[in-house]
Amino acid sequence: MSSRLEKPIFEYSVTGRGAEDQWPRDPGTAATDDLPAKLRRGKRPLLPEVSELEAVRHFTRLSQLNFSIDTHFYPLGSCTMKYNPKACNQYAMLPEYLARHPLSPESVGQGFLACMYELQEMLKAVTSMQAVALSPMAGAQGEFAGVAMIRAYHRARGDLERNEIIVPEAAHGTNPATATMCGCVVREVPVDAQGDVDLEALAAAVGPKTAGIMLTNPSTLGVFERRIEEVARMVHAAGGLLYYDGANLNAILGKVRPGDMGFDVVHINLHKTFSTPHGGGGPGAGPVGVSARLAPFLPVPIVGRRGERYCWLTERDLPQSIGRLSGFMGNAGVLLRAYVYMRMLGREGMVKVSEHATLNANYLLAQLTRAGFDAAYPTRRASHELIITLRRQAKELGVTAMDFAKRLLDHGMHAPTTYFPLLVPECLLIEPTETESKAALDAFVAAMGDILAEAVKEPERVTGAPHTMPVRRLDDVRAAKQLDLTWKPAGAHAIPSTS
Amino acid sequence: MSSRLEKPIFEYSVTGRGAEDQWPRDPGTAATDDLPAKLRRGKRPLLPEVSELEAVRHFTRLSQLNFSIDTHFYPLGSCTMKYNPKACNQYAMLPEYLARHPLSPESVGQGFLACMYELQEMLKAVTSMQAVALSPMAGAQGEFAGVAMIRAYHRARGDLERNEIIVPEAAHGTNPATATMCGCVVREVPVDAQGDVDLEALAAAVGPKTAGIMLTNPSTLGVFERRIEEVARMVHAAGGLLYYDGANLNAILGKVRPGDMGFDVVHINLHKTFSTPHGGGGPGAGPVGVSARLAPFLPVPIVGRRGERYCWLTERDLPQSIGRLSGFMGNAGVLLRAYVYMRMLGREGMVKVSEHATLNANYLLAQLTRAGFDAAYPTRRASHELIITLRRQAKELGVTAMDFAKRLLDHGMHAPTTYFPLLVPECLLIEPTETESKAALDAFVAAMGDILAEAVKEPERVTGAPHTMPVRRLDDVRAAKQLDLTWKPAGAHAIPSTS
Amino acid sequence: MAFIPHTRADVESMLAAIGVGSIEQLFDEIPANLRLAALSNVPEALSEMEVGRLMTERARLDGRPLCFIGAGAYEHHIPAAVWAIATRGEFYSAYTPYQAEASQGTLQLLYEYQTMMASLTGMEVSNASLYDGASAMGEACLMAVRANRKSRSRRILVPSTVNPHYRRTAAAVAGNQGLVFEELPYCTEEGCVPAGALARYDGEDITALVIQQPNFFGRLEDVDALCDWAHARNILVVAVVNPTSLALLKPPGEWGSQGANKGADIAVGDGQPLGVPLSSGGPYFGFMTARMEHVRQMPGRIVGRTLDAAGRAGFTLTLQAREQHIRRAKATSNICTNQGLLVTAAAVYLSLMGPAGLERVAAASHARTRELVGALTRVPGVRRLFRGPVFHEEAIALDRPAAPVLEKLAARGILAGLDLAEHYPELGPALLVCATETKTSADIERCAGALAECLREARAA
Amino acid sequence: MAFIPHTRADVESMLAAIGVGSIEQLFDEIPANLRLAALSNVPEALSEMEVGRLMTERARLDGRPLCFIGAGAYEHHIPAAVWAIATRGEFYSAYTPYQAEASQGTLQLLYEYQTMMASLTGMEVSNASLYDGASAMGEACLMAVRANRKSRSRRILVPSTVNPHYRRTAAAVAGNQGLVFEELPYCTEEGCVPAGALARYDGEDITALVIQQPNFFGRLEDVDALCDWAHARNILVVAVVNPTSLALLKPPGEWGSQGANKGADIAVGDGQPLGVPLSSGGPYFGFMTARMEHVRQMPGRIVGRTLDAAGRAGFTLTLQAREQHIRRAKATSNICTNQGLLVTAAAVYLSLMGPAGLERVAAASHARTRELVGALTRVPGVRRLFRGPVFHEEAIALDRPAAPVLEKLAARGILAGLDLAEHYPELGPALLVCATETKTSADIERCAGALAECLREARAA
Ligand SMILES: Cc1ncc(COP(=O)(O)O)c(C=O)c1O
Ligand SMILES: Cc1ncc(COP(=O)(O)O)c(C=O)c1O
Repeated sequence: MSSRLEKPIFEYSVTGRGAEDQWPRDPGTAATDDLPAKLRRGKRPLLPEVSELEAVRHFTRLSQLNFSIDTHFYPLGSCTMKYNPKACNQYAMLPEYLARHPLSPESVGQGFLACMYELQEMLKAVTSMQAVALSPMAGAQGEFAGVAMIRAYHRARGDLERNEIIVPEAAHGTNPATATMCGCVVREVPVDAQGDVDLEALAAAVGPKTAGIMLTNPSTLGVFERRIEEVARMVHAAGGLLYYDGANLNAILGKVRPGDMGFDVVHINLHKTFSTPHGGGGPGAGPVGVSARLAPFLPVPIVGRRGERYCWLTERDLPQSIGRLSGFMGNAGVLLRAYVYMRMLGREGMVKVSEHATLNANYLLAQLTRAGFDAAYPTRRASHELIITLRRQAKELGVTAMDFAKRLLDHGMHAPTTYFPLLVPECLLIEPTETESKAALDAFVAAMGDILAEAVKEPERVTGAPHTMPVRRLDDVRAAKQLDLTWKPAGAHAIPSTS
Repeated sequence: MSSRLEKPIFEYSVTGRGAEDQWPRDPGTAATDDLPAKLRRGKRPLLPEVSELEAVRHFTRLSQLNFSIDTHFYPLGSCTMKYNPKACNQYAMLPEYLARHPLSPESVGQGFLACMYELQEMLKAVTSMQAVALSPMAGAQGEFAGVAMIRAYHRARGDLERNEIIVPEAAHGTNPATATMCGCVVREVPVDAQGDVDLEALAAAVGPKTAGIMLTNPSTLGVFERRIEEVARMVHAAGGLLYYDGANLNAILGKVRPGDMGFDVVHINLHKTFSTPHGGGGPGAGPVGVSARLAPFLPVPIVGRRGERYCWLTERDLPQSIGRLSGFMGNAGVLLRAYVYMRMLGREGMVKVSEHATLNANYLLAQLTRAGFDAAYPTRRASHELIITLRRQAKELGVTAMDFAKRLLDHGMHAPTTYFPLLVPECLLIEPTETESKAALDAFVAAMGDILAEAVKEPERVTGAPHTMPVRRLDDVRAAKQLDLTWKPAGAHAIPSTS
Repeated sequence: MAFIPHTRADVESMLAAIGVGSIEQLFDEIPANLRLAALSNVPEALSEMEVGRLMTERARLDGRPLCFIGAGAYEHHIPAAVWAIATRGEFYSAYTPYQAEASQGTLQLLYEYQTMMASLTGMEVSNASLYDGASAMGEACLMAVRANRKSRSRRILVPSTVNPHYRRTAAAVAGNQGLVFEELPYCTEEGCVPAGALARYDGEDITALVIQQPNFFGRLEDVDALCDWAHARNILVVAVVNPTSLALLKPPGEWGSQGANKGADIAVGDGQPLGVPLSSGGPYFGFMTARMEHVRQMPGRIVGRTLDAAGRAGFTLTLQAREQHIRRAKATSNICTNQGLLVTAAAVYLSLMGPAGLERVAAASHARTRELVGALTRVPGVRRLFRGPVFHEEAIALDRPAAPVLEKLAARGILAGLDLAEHYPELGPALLVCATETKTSADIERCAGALAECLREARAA
Repeated sequence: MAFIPHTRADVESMLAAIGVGSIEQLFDEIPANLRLAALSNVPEALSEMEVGRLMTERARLDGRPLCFIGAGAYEHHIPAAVWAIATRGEFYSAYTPYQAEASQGTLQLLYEYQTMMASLTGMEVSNASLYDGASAMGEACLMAVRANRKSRSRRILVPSTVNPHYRRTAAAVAGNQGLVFEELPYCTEEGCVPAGALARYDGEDITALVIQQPNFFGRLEDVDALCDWAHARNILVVAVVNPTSLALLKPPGEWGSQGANKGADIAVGDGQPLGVPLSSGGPYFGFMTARMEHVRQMPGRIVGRTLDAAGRAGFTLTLQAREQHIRRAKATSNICTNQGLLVTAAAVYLSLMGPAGLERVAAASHARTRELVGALTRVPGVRRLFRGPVFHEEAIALDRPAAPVLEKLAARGILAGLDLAEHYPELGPALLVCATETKTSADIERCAGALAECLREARAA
């Protein structure tokens, strides 16, 4: 990573400059003389006026200010930061795929549709579901689709009171937020000391208002919910349905399937388990799979097959559908990347993924424990991720999980997820993924060990970290209080930019 | 640029590891049972055994240890480090172009051949030559082709004694080296205090043994050879031919043409004037253009046209050809990139290139002079590049051109060319190119000024530079004395690698 | 096949360190009866070479027809630099910038993007993206409900000239929270919201009015009048706009009469035209900008500039208390992963275009569409459907059913436009057509010529 | 159009700083009569969009036929990672690493590449590339002349089984320095250098013997015998090898009897098979490796490891005193710009393949070629041309003239092989055919079926 900050692109801008090779020929003012004056723009927008080289250089330099999988070990728990194969990008970006208009007739695009159809089939196979819709554009939208289907299902049965969604207290934030977006009320249930759902509390929570429960298994605590069958029985008995948050599917791919555990609906984060890139925040894709009873409610469109031809199934074919979640079919290009990846894994590769992701996590757990760290659930197997708690270190040395995280950056490693799940104090949620080598894991353990030693000898080095990043620790409080959300010409800023 | 060194890839290697997705299926030993045992390999070669992620991460990290045009101002004189448009790469890498076999029949590749034919035509137009061959793979090979043609020309006329090539003392090293490769003897002629060729010395040098003279104009001294017509007259009168080293064509593109100056043969560095990438050392392309009398000797193949069809012209069509310079047609992919670039420039753009390259160089010259630096040729216009001499600073402050060069790296700028041409003591040959902005030039002048001030106040900072690169100044003498040219397993090295 | 680096020896030493005898044992907490024997219905692994060949063959099967469909996704020129940069590993394979110090590249880029989008739409703040334009409209309606403290109705007026897929998406996204979308009819002669359509809502409690400009038919709505009407009644205005059009058209931030109340309250749209390939419908990105007063109701990530421990400027995610990972059930949205990489592409695109280039794109696209409509309406049996100004998209009427004609054209490699029958059957045989700067006069002539032939054939049959 | 950043105001202020009134004035040292009024024959500028469309249309015109031609350029699978990395701006747009401290990326990569190539060829040192395989053979002959102090003849023996283009190139590159290339005949039954061919040179002053393995026909020469014969007579051995083949075949460094004199002296070849696309013939790269004792006679760049001022390891160009920029007329070669970016691709390729993957590529290509030759020789009128072992390429004879048959196949999208008539007319109608791991059984069947038909037609006509 570069250590040299880069000034905002607007500070390269000079009025009248531009990357003219990119512009179409000027059609002249007559070309737009039919646009009424009162509907026209007055002042030009504040867009950079830079040469092509300036733009390329600026953004290339910016890129070097990032950690990424391609450059750093990135054990961010719950995020599955595994290698994103270059092939997935190259083949999804073949000119024909890029050029295809979403409203093209089905006759134009049988090749593309074949990929999408087969992707649906593979996702059904790995989740043990009866039908799949590809359109949700991320995990959270998959959750939305799932809970919306659960609601639609109850409504269609005339079961109008069911508006409660149960989530374990360790659930990812999107779970309760999704419930709210679907007009539901959230009921949290605690987990026990072993990380399993507290069944007594669950028994108390379920009832005639229960629409469903949202779970991920293995849970966000990095352990497998062992009594999942019991949970399913209880919720089903109460008339509720089970939603599977697929964010952790990497842990069990080909080993055990949500449908077989009793789930009625599942989303899959293709940008986690199926290795489409995270892109600095997205795009992702969150296809949903459902059991037969929810199939009529799937979001549209879906790819169907009539004889040898692939076709779109829409509202016409699924009149009870919860509707459309996007302008077209969702993140097609992401789906293509996942398709390429899944074909490269094949059925044998899928199992290898979960096995080695689990091996790596358990190895890290063993070695970190040896290095003096406390597992949050020391009696449990880790899934594809593990949690350590630095509660002891925080108390004894005054060095927090956040300090460890920042200091890891100085060791050239991205930090694990911090302070999630919140119920584990001073936690680091560590997910190495199956694509990291033993040497990379050993280096991580060594770095953690070094930081621990440093925390004893020279705690300010740790609490003052990072020291080798392009910026020192950033003031989040100030960011929220003195909002500076857009660049303004010199003088207008509270904070001058660094160049 | 990154400041973190990267260990050799062999140190990631573990026996039995590999990027298996890239391997074809194992055809089994029976597949090769026809290969006789005595012709087979015994020990496996030392190639890295790494995962795909390890390879990607390693090489991505390595890339961040480079300066490049895309990341840094790179005013390397004589090298024309201008912006390499991304379009040239994208369109040269369309799958059909990449897949075309060089021995495909002409019927397969009319699209590609059309590009090559038009490229030849454009190169003829900008050099004022009668015929062009595209096959030389870099400037030096273009020079070779040119001098070989000159020799072939004389031989064909029975003029067998002409084996002397005249070069000015400031010539690029490839010029004399080429003459030697062509079996010629080199005669150097001096330049005068103004940077022009010393005509008296030239008069003394030409004679019945003169095969030709190699010149670049503007010369490597960054000035235009004003008496070029006189030079041409003298050499032609003596029976010699004139070779134009096209490395500096960027300075005069569309303003004045080698053919019009009296040159008989010219090579063009497409990787300079026509902005194909330098790629960390290559590939380039050095097409040669010739006047009518040299046309029969051009290297083959050449693209011809018969009616509406493009075809190859080979030894059959040019029986006097100097022959082939490469296995196929030379660096086709580089030629495609140059073609795209030239079409984007168009006839108007070509002139703009030389005008702004010259403007930038003269501006730098003016501003550096103001900042206290000495122009090597203070009374002359700069061409697209300029030379300053730090002789005074070296004497007074003990800070050399090399020290300035190294210290510039700390300012985030690549160094100009140092110690070339050798006849200017402590020189920096600076070529900003037309794609750099005034702000970039001003920043360079400011950096030079800062270093000068530092050289006065704190010369060790300058002589000890660079300070912010991933390595400090490297010991070239040791490198040449204690040769370490390949990685060896741990222990076998004099120098342990840094990780 | 699974990108796993481990050798057998690695695995064995790791198992020993864990203290188990096999990988299998690591799964021993999973009830045995749930364990899967084998994955059926997943084909065997392909090597990269094999999958590459498969993908290449399928791509060739699909080809690249000449396309005059727009309807929310537009084929613009994409500079080679855009994806050369966006696919750099450091952008492509990074996560959401939670560790700000190790993510200044992404963060600064997002900040620059926010600046560009805010200015382009004439608004004060921008988020760092939503999924796409359609879902962004849904989020904007939810946001309007939160932001409009003066209304309790959750009633949203949506003209039927708004993209039908956007309307359906907004209903799906926001319907579960009790929002009621009421459709405003359009004038079948003008293809716009008629001034009169609003009168019947005077005095009613309405939360927001959605205005799409240009509307689905490419027609320009009287945004000033609509905006003024809404603001006079404490109704928030949600603008749905095409970002390219904003180089020429009045930005939402300036809709309506001048004064304190000037401009839409929230602007959304699809960023696809800004350097994002058509790619069968995604990934695109939804943008959202708003007045500063509403920033705390915004969904999605927002980047702010702040200081580091050494007092230097740096960038970080801010106002996270709006988001699901902090606020959970009370968050402004459930959105987590957004469309960051597309925003990267758009930031590069907008930097290469600048204000002048974007104007050219808009003007050239508009000019080409005029040329196209001119050429098509010279074909016997084809006429303009609506009167009044459009931007770079227009509806035309045919004298024969559209579907078979379009199929015939497709067989000739031409996608002549979108059949309006599905969403607007009342219009009779009609197409929505669009040409961008990527189309040449020859392309347009080819399309018009082929259409003439196909119509002739249809009449003959 | 010319990627120039200057505004009019920039230009004016710069001219003022220089003290001239116009850009034109900066050219006032150029004699007026030489100045050009306008460039004719160069078309007007195209925008990136326009040139992109042109290039795309021309590419489509060329298509992607099924190709069984080898003959020095081989269609292997290229991992997507190879060019994703090689086109990163930091590699793509850097210069030769003269400023070592700012070029450690390129330098370390070259050092790693040198290590891989030296090991692959079984030699001690490698340079950082030459232009291509053919010109590298020329350079190797020149190097042999410099290195062989015991010979004064400048005579080089070159079997006619060496790639004809390589022979011509070597003659063009080295001929001007008085090297004399003498052709060794081949055995028309075996397609190899017969043992007897050498006998007539016994006792003569020969500088070097070139051996290509596999030879142009794909046939395996008896390299041990050839090498021993040469070394026994103080003749240096220049090996020309296909790098892929070296995963299976004995590397040049081990040719000949064991002992002090073991192995070729110089090995060269074309690196194209190592991750470089066919691309109509280039850019490829020539590799050259040698015994350490000859390192000072090597042409081209060489990277060495050394220490920095702080005592840490780093990389730098070394032995520059061999090169033109230092030694000028006395340099080992005039080469300056080489093929660095292709070496970058090859280093990534070799890292992804490793020893096992490269072995698979070689074995799979060989297996496919056997399958191909089997299928083709089952076609009536087609037979093997030579007996004896080949590697992944073979010559076949047809019973009808090859050229018209090949043209017919090309029209069906199949390039069935190289017509040998141009270079080896004595062989009668014959093709050189090759299949790599990229070809499937279906491809091979398609080719064989089409060949059968075309031959049938030819016989019928
Ligand atoms: C456990 C869990 N659930 C849900 C999500 C939300 O998925 P997305 O970010 O794709 O919307 C995440 C993502 O971080 C997650 O880790
Ligand atoms: C003046 C001059 N001549 C010739 C050359 C040689 O060109 P190439 O490196 O393409 O072989 C160069 C390259 O640096 C040069 O600057």
